[in-house]
Amino acid sequence: MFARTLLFRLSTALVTLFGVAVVVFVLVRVAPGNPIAMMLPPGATEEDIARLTALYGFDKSLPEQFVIWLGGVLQGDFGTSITLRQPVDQLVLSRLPATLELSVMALFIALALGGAVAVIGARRRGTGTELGLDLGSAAVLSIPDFLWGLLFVLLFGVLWPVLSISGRIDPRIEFEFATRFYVVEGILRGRFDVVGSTLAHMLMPAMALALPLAAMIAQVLKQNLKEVLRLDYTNLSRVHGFSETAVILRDALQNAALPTLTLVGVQFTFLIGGTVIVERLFAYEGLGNMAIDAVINRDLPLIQGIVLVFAVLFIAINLAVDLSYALLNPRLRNG
Amino acid sequence: MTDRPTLDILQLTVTLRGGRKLLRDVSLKVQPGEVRALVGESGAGKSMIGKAVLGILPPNIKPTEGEILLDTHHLNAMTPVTRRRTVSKIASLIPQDPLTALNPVRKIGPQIVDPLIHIHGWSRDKARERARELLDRVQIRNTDRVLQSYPHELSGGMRQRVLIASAFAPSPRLIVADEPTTALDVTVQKQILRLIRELQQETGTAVLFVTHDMGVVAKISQRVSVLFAGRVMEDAATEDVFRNPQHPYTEALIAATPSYSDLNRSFSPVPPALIADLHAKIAAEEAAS
Amino acid sequence: MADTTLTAPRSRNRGLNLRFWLPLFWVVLLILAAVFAPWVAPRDPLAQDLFLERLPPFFMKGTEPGYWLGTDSLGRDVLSRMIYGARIALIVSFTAATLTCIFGSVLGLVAGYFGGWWDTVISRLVDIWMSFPPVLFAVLLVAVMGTGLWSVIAAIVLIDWTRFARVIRAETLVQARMDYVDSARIGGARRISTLVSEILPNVLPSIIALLTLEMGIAVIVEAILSFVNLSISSDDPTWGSMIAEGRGAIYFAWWVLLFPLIALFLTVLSFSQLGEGMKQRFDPVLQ
Amino acid sequence: MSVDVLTRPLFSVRGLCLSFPDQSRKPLFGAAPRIEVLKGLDLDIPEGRITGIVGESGSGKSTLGRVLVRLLTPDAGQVLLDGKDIAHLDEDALRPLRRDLQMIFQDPMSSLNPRHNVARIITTPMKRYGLGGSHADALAALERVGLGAAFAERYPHELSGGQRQRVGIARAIALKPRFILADEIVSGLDVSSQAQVLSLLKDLARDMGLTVAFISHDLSVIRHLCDDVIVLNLGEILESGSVEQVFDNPQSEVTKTLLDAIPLPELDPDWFD
Repeated sequence: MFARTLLFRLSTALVTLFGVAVVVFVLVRVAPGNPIAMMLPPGATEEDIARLTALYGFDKSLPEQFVIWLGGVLQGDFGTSITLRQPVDQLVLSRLPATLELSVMALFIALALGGAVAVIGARRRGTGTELGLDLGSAAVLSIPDFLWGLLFVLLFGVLWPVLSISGRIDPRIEFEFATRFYVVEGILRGRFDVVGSTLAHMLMPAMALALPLAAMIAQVLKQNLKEVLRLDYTNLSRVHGFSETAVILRDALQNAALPTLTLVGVQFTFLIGGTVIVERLFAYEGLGNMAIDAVINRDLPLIQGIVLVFAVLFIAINLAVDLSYALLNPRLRNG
Repeated sequence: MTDRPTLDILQLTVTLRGGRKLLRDVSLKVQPGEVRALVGESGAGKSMIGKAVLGILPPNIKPTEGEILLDTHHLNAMTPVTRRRTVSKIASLIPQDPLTALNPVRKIGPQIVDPLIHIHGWSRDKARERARELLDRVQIRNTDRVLQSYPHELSGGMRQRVLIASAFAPSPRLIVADEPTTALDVTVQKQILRLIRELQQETGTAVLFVTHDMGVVAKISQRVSVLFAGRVMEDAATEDVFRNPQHPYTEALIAATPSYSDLNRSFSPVPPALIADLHAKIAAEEAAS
Repeated sequence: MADTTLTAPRSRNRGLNLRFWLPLFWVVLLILAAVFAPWVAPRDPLAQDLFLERLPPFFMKGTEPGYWLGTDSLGRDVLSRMIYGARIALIVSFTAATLTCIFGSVLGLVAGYFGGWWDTVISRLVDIWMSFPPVLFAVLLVAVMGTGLWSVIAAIVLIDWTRFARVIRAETLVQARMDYVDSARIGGARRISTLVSEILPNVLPSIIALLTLEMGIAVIVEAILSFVNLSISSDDPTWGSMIAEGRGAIYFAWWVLLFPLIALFLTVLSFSQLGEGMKQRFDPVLQ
Repeated sequence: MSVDVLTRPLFSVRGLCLSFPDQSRKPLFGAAPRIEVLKGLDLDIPEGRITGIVGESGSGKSTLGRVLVRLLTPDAGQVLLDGKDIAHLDEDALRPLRRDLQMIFQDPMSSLNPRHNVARIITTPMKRYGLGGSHADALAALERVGLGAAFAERYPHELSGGQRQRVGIARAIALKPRFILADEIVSGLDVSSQAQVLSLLKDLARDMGLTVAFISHDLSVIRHLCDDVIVLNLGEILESGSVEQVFDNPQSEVTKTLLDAIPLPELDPDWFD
């Protein structure tokens, strides 16, 4: 049953991915304006444009272009960026680690914050504390990451300037990175000034991304906890002499977390989607920031590559969530 | 039998936040070795009594007056922590719905054994031995396999057996059985009732048996408290209640329970006038107090 | 006969429902400001005055009378630009949200109720759509369609229909399993009339909650697009373009960012709470 | 009316088979294995009488009921209504027949649309079949089930369990059907309202000359309400006949066990033995 679920999910993931490839390909082709003309200096001749158009393969028919592009993608060749004149895969890989580190940090913040609020709310259910937490999370939830980001820029960047509002790391720090995972590499190589500076730059964008998700986790997990805490097996644990907190942590949390998990998966992809604008806001050198530049500059190969990478990431996350749900749930585990 | 009851509830009042009283001046005793049935229709508060004793009332419901004596312990005078520990050593629970009474993500074994180790301080071997013994006693074959199973792998009847075994495992003095057979088919219900009765008689455990079914009351209990709107209408030996009910509500409740063997007597609804009278009487009492 | 008394008295929630009235107050205020902008706004929102650039708001030193919330780097009046900005914000939010709602809800109802191929195709489309980062998708769409009011609205509809389709499909699936649906069949109802007159009223509260939520989201999407300079046009006063400008001049004139930001906060918060408040006020089941 | 007319079967079921796919054992490719729920049933539902269908959970009694009113389509076999096979009619062909085949559901909360008021719940099907559907019609239907005019404007959540079940009955009888399927209609009710709903159903069936199939797990209720009884076990018919026959002289061991297992409200020290 488990292997069956895995195979089924994988096959639908491939169909979805193909759909994404088609949509993005069509979308960037119907965009008005000739990207080749844009990249040449104003005095370029028709001949120059035609030559460059042929070089990038834009003279062929759309289906032909699609097949060529997809064939390349399957071999790991995403084409060459028009504006940056570098292979797309290298560009994407150089920016992806920054976005991943930011997203994962935001996820951890959201899980910790939302989980804590949910447990406290469930422990104090029926009291003013719960009502206060409910109202707070409803308000926090309705404000999107973009606005939180702006608010933080204003509060902690200008009015009380304690954090840097742009970039990924203090440019004065001298350090040769072997990878683009600054935090991971900093920890592994014991350079805690690097880690500290990177985290300080990440804190505000990560918080902006994390707050709505934290509020959602707080709401949903608390609701699930309260439902579980009405069930008889938690009553049995209470009769057995376990304290209310022990009952929540020992019996209720795992059962309540299961239905929450699916939601967190979908919401995590939304969070990563949010990095696009939040990175822009904080001038953070991630994939999303590059994507917006690519769109503004009509860099078709780069847009395609970035969108595809995001899609793969999202689909992989959903797949991982589905599978871990099956692994954590005894009903689905065997077979 | 000694004179001291295992459970002695005196004038217990339980109040919903906002002031509505769900139980009012409820008094009852359960003697060692006795099955006391609590019977009533939905909303009568019958489950509240067991929950109040065990300390598992929902957070918005609190005991406000009266005393609960479990053995010699005044439960309502204790701090929550001592109360919890005291109750867990003396009493246990057979819950209503076997489908939601076992934690779905944990195996059966730990669910029986853990409380014996953590609360009663037994060694792991002794606890396992006891679990096997009890599962054997409730006629579960393949004890080892069942201990290794997850709840969803067992049928409803099997789960209820596991729960009975778990309730009797620490040799409690009192068991609260909260509608333990309501969710089961009649044939399974009979087996489960038989098991509870046998184990109870062998161990001399006192049982507070909550049910809505006068038929079950007749079969399992020695004494019965009939509840209506949070009050005890009648408290008597089961035999007397069925031979000669003292309260008209008790009589009506028996008459409303269908019985295929006596076509003349049963199948008559509880007279609405009676219900209205009872409510009026209660309202008058409330106003007077 | 017994049991014929009215047990549950009809108790309407007479308490002042702040969750309904406060958001409604703000939204009505916005609508009034938008409609009567030419009369309400103290200045011309486009009038530049380089002698009056970066005037701080009224509670600080060095202000000029009549410029309550200060001026931006080009000397334009912040309050007037905000009032005119409400126009575009509200047009985008009402139009885009309504269209998104109709489009997405119909697809969700069809997928959830008819199932089969309908469901397979719609669900697969939702999956594909949700594999795009929405902001990037929006930016891309506006880049493709060119800037302008209708591009912005179209982009919002094309991206956010999935939210409705997804949620309404799930709700419809739950409702379709209820006995009242079988009961309608027993009563001789056609499938389409079961969907419209039995299931739809039960899904409607969710649709309305999503609709008001979407109005808030549409305002944000417009602001984000303005922020990356891809919305209506750079001249028109929108909250997003004010924010973009404020972000640039943040160290010199933070108020250019602060006031539109407050307006956005209140608007988004109001729209999201309005749905919940309306549910509590008008749903017969919750009364 | 002669005895012949009275005992003519309204439904004749022959060789009825039905199975559901077992999704939990579905292989990656191909169809899921099927679980047989009804294994070739032959039975008659006599016109103008109340027939009890009894069995434990998993016996297939509710499935059988839903085939009779054609909420489910059987895999094989015939469902003859007045001699005409309706087992495989499509929804359009069934619609005119549905007026005659009504149903009262087990869970009255789920079977009444929570966002329609009582009057609308009752009159919507009436309008569909051109049987009136005015407010007065709703009041008349309510009157028949012992509910006053004040109930017409209520929503289901404002009613008690017994009142909801009365509304369900009112909706069914408002169409003046020939047949009513009552699926465990009192299993969620307290004993006091249970007796009321059952006696209401019994009175209405007699007054309107209805044919009723009454599905229940409770043999005591069947004995009091029904004329005939069909005992189901694991998708097969164990025995059938008049209630007197089956209760006083049960033929199958399972029926005997079922009868023995009912805790009757009377003292019986030997019950457990």
